Amino acid sequence: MVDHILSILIFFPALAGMFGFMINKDSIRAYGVAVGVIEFALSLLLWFWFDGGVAGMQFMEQIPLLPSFGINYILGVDGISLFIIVLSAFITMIGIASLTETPNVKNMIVTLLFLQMTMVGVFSALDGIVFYVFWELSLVPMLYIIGAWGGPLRIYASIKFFLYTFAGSLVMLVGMLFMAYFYYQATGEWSFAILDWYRLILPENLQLWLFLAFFLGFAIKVPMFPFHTWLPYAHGQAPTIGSVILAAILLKMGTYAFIRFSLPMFPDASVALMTPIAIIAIIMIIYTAMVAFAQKDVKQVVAYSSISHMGVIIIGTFALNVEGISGSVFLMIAHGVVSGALFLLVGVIYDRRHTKLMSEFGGLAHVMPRYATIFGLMLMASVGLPLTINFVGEFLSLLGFYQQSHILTLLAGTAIIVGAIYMLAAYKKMFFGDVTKEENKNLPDVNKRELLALIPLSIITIWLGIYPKPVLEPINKSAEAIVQLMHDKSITDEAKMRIPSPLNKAQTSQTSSEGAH
Amino acid sequence: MEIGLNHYLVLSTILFAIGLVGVMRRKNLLLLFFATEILLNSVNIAFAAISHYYGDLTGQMFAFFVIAIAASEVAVGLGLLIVWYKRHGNIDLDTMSTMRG
Amino acid sequence: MEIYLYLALFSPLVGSLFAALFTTKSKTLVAGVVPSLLLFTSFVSSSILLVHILNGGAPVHVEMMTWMATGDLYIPFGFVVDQVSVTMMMVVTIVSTVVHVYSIGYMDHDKSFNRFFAWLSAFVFSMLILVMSDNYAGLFIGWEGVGLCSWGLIGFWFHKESASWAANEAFIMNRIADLGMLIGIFLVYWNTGSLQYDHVFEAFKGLDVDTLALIGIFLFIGAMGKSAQFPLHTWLADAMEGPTPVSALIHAATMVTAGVYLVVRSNELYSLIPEIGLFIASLGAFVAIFAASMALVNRDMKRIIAYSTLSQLGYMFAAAGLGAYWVALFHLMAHAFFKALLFLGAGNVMHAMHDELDPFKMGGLGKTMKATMVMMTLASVALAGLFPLAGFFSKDAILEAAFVEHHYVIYSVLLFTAGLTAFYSFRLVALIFHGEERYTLFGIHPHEAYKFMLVAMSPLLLLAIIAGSLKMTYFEMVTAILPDIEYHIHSHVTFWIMTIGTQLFVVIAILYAYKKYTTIGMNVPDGTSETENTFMYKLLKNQYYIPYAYDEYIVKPYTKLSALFWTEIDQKVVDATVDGIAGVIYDSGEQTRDMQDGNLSTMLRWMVIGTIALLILAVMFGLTARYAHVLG
Amino acid sequence: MFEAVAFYLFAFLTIAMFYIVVTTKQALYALTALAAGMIFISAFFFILGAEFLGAIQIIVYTGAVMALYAFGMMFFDTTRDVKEAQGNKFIITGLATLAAVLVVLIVSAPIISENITAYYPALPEVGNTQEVGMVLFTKYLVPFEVAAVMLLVAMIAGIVLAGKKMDLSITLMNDAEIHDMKIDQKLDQHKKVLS
Repeated sequence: MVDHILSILIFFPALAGMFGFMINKDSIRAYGVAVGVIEFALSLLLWFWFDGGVAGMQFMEQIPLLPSFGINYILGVDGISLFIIVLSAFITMIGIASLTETPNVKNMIVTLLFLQMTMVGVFSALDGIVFYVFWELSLVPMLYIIGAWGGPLRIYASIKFFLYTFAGSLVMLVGMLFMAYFYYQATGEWSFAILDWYRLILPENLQLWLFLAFFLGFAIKVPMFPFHTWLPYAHGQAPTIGSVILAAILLKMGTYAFIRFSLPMFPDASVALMTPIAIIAIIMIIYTAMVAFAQKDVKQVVAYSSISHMGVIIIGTFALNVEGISGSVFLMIAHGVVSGALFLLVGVIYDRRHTKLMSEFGGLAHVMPRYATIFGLMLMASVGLPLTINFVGEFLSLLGFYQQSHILTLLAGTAIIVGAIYMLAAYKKMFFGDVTKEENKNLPDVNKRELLALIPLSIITIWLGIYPKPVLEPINKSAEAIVQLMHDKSITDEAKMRIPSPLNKAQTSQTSSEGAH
Repeated sequence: MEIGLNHYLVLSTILFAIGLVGVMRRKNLLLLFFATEILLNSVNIAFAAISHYYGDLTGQMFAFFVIAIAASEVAVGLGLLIVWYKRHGNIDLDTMSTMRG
Repeated sequence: MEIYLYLALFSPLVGSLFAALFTTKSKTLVAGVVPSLLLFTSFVSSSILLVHILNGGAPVHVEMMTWMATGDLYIPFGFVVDQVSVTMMMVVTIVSTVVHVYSIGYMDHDKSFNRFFAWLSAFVFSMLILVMSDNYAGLFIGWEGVGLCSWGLIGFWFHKESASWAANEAFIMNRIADLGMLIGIFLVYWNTGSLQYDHVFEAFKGLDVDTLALIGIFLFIGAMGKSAQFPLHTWLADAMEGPTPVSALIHAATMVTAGVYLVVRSNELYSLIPEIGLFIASLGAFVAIFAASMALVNRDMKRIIAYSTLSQLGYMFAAAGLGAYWVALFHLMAHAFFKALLFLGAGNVMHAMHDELDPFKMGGLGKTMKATMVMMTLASVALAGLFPLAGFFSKDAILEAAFVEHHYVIYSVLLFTAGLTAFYSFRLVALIFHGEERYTLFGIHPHEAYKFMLVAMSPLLLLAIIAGSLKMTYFEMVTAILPDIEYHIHSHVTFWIMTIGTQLFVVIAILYAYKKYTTIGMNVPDGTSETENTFMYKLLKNQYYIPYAYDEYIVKPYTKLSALFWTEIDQKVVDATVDGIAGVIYDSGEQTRDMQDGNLSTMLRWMVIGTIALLILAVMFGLTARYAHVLG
Repeated sequence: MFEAVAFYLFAFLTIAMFYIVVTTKQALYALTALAAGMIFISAFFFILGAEFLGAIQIIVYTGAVMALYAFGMMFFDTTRDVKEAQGNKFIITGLATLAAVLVVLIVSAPIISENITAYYPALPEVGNTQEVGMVLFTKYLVPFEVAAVMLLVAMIAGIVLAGKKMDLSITLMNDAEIHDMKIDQKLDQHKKVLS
C-alpha cells in the first residue's frame, strides 16, 4: 500500500465515483462524504508516511505506457506537491459535506469525485503526458459543474472557462512535445519524464521560447493579467462548490506548474523574464484589487481578490530563492483554505437570500453574529494579518522577492493595502450599518452543517498561522532542492548570480549563526 | 500518325472535364449520376491506355474494379433515389438541404 | 521569572477568549469581570518582573517556539522582558486594568458588553506581544494585532456609518504605514540575516550609512502610521467614534505610542543615523504644534483630547529623534497616565450628558460632577506640564534635551506648543465644568458616574500626580540599555530662567483660557463672529483641509479609477479582446458555413475546388522534388 | 493509320455523346446518349487490346447499368424538362478544365520521366482474357472477392431500398392479412393525399 498510495489516491475517488451511480439518491450524500473522508484520511496517511527530511521525490511509481516514445505513468510527491494534494482532498471533503440541496445531487457528487481524481493526478504526475492528461481532464468536471448547476450565464461562463484554458494548455502541450524532442536530440532517447527533463541543459534562446510556450498554459490557468477574464465569469456563475474548488485547487495548478516545470527546466529564462513577470504580477495585484473594490457582487469581490492573491504567489515563485518559493507554496495552501472558506461563506448567504449583491445586505452583523465572526476571521486572513495562514505565505513571498528587486517588492507590497481596502469595504457594506432590508431581519445564523465545513477551515487558518512548521519544513526542503538545481543548471552569469545556491548560503549562515549564539 | 498514350490521356481528361461540368451544373440527381458515370469511364480509358502502353495489367485490373464499384454504386444510389422520390415526389437537388451547416 | 512572563502575556488572551465565548449571548457581568481579573493578574506579574529588573536582575528572555523557518530565515516566538519592555508592560497593564474595570460601568447598558471585553482584552494581548517580542517579526504581529483590535473597537458601534467608516480608515491608513514597516523588516533581514534584536543591532554596526538610513526611514514610516504622525494623522481624530474607554486605552495611552516604542527599541539603529533622527525630531515638533493648533478651535470634546494626544506624540518623537530615548519613553509613560485619565473623565462627562460631545453645550458641570472635575483638572494640569505633576518632569526634560542639543528651532516650537497645550486643555475644562449651565437649554440632567468607576480611575490620578517623582529610579533602570545622556543645562541661571519662564508662560495661557471661557455670556461660536470668519480659524476648524483633500484627491479618484478599471478596462478592453478573438473565429465560421448550405451542387463545387487545391499542391510538391537539385 | 482513324472517330463520338449527356434537358436523351457513349468507350478498350475489359464494359454498363437506369427512370417524371443548377458557367467550365489539366500533369509526369516499370508485364503469347484471368485470380484475388461481396451487398441494398414492405412475406400470409394490408395501404395513400 505504501508503494501505491499515490495511485490509490488518484483512482479511489474515480472508482468510488463510478460506484456512486449505483447508489440510491437519498444516501448519495452520505456516500460522498464517506468517500471524501476516506480520501482525506488516505492523504493524511501520505503525509504521515512522507519523510520530511528528504528533498527528492517520494512514493515513486512507474508503469510503462508507450516506452518507445518515453511516455510512462510516473507518479511521485515532494514537499511542494504533498500539501496541495492533502489540501485538495480536504477541500473536496469539506465541499461535499457542505453541499446544500441541489438538483441532481448524485451527478454533482460523482462529478466532484472525478474532479478529485484529476486534481490529485495533476499534482502527483511526474510525466509530461500524464500531467497533461490530468490537467486537461480536470476541465471536464469543472465545465460540467459550472454549466449544469451555474447561474443564468452559466453556458457562456463554462464555455469561456473551457476554451480559454484549453487553448492555453494546447500551447503548453506543444512545448512539452518540443521538450521531449530536444531530449531525444540530446540523448537519443525519447522521454517525457519530468525528472529526465530536469537534467537537460538547454541553450538560452531555446529556454526562452519553451518558457513562453509553457507560460501561456500556466498563465491562463493562474490566471495572470491579462488572461484573467474567464475567472470572474466562472466564479460568478459557478455554484458555491464549484467556486470553492476552482479557487482553492484548480488555480493552484498554474502556480504549481511554474515551480514544477518552468523554474527547474528553464532557470536562465526564468531569470531573464523575471522582471516582466513580476510587473505582470504587480499589475495583477493592484489592478485586480481595484477592480475588486469596484464590484457590487460579493462573490466577484472574492473572485477578483483571488487573482490579486495569485499575483503575490507569482511574485514569490519568481523570487527564485528558498524563502520566496517556500512562501509561494505556502501561500498556495493558505489561499486555498482562505478563498475556499470565503466562497463557502458567500454560498451561505446566497443560500438564504439568493442574491450576492452587497447592496442587498447591510447590518448582517446584527442578525448573524456567528456568520459575521467567521467571515471577519477569513477576511482578516485574506488581508494577511499575522498569525493567520495567509500572512506566513505573503510575508515569505515578499521577503524572498525583496532580494531580487526592492522597488518591485514595494509595489507588490501594496497588496496589503489594496487588499485591505476592498475587503474592508465589502465587509462594511455587508455587515455594518443598520439592517435596512426587511428580508434580512430574520435571517438564520449559520447552521450546523455550515459550521461543520467552516470551523475546520477556521482552525487551520489560525493553526498554520501560528505554527506553520509542520508544513513549512518539508516545503522548505524541496524548495532548497529546486533552487540548488536551478543554480547548478543555469548557464548565464546573471542567472548564477540571481539564483543563490542554498548550499553555500546554508554553510555561511550556519557559521554566522554560530557566531551569534 | 501514330496514336500515343498522350492522345488517350488527353481524351480521358476531356471526358473527365465534361463529367465534372455535368457534376457541377446538374440539379437532377439522376443526371448527376450520369455525370459521375462519365467521370468513372474517363478514368477507365486512362487506365486501359496506360496498361496498354506499358504492357502492365494493373491498369486493366483497376478499370475492372472501377466498373464493379460503379455498378454497385448505381444499384444503391438508384435505390436511395427511388426512396427519396417516393417520399418527396421529386429528385431535385435543391430540396435536399437538411445537411445545412 | 519565565512563568511571570507567560502569565503577564497570556492572561489577557485567556480573558479575551473567555469573553468571546459569550459574544452571541446577552450581557453577562462575568464576561467583564473575568477579563478584568485576568488583566490584574497580568499587571501583578508585570510588577513582579519590574521588581526583578529594578533589583538588577538579568532581562528575562524566552523562546517559546519556532514560528517561521525557511531558507536562512528563522523567526521564533521569542519574548524578552528588559528595562524598556517592562516599562511598557507596566504602562499597558496598569492603564488597561483601569480601563477594564471602568468599562464594566461605562458599557453597562450596551447590549454588546461581552463583545467589548473580548476585543479589549485581545488588544491588550496584542500590545503585550508588540512590546515583549524579541524580534521585528514578533513586533509586527503585535503591530498588526493592535491594528485589528483598534478596527474592531473603533467600529464597535458598527450600526453607525461614521464608526464603521472610521474603523476602516484607521485600518487602511495603518496598513499604508505597515507596508513601510514590512519593507523595513525585509531590509533588516537581507542586510543582517536575522530579525532578532540582539543579532540585528550587533550587525548594524557593520553596515554602511545609506543602508541604515533606508532601514531607519522605512521603519519610521511604520511608526508614523501607528502613532498617527503627519501625514497619516487623520485617522486618530476619526477614531474617536469608538467607545471612550477604547479611546483612553488605545488611542491615547498604548497603541498610538507603539511608534515611539519602535524608535526607542531601535535606538541603536537611530543612534547611527542622526540625520534621520533629526528629521524625526523635526516632524515630531511640527506635529506637536500642528495638532495643538487644531485643538484650539475644535468643538468636539474627544477630538480635542485626540489632537492633544497627537501633539504629545509629537513631543515624544521630538525627544526620540534627538537621541533622548529615555526621555521619550518617560514622557510616553507619564502621558499614558494623565491622558487615559482625561479620556475616562471625558467618558464620565459623556455619560452625564447623554453622549453630547460639544463642550459649548455643557458648562457648570462641576457642581454635579465634583470628582470628575477634580480628576480632569488635575490631568489637564499634568498635561499642561505644571510643577509638580508628571507632565512637568517629562515635558521639561524634552525641552531641555532640545535646548542642550542646540536645536533651538525645535525648542522654541515645542515651547510655544506647551502654551497652546495649556490653553486648549483649560479651554476644555472651563467649558465643561465652569461658567454658565448651558446644558439646561437641552433639558439634560447630568449625574456623576458610578463610584467604582471613579475608584478605578484613582490609580491613574495618583500616577499622574506622582509619576514625576519616579524619574530618577526610572532613569537608572532604563539607561542600562538606553543611551544614558543626562540633559543638564550647565548654566544654573539659564536653567532657572527657562524653567520658571516656561511655567509662567503656561500659567498665563491657562489663566487666559479660563478667563475667556468662563465669563458669563461669552459668545458661543455660531459662525457669525469676526474671528470665526478669518482664514486661520477656518483653516484650523477644517483641520487644514487635510481630511477634505484626502477624500477629494485620494479616496474619490481611487473609487472612480476602480470603477473605470472595471467597466472600461477590464470589461471593454481586456475581456473584449478575448471575446473579440473568439468572435473572429466564430464569425469566420459563420461566414464560411454558406459553403455547407446543404445543397449538393454547391458542395460538389467546393469539392472540386478542394480537389484542385490538392492537385496544385501535389504538382508543386512534385515539381520541387524534381527540381530540388536545380534549386539547390 | 487504321488505329488513328478509329481513335479520332470514336473520340469525337464519345465526346459528342457525353456532351449531350451533360447538356440536354431531356432525361431520355441523356440516357440514350450515355448508353451510346459507353459503347463507344468499349471501342477504345478493343483498340487498346483489352478485349475482356471491352466486353465487360458493354455487358455491365450498356447492359446492366443502363437497364437499371432505364427501370429507375420509370419511377420518375422524365417528360419534364430537367432543371439545371444556377451558377456561372464559366466558373464551372473553368474549374473542370483546370482540374483536368492538373490530372494530366500529374498522370503524365512519371510517364514523361519514364521511370515506371511494369509490375505485371503482359504476356504476348496468351490472350488478353486469359491474362486478365491469371492476374485477377492470383494477385487480385482478395480484392476480387471483396468486390463480389460488395456487389452482393449493393444488390441487397438496392432491393431493400427500392422495394416496399420487405419485412412482410406475402407467401406466408393468409388472405385476410393480405386484405388488411391492402386497406392499410389505401389508408396511407389517403392520408398522403390529405396531407
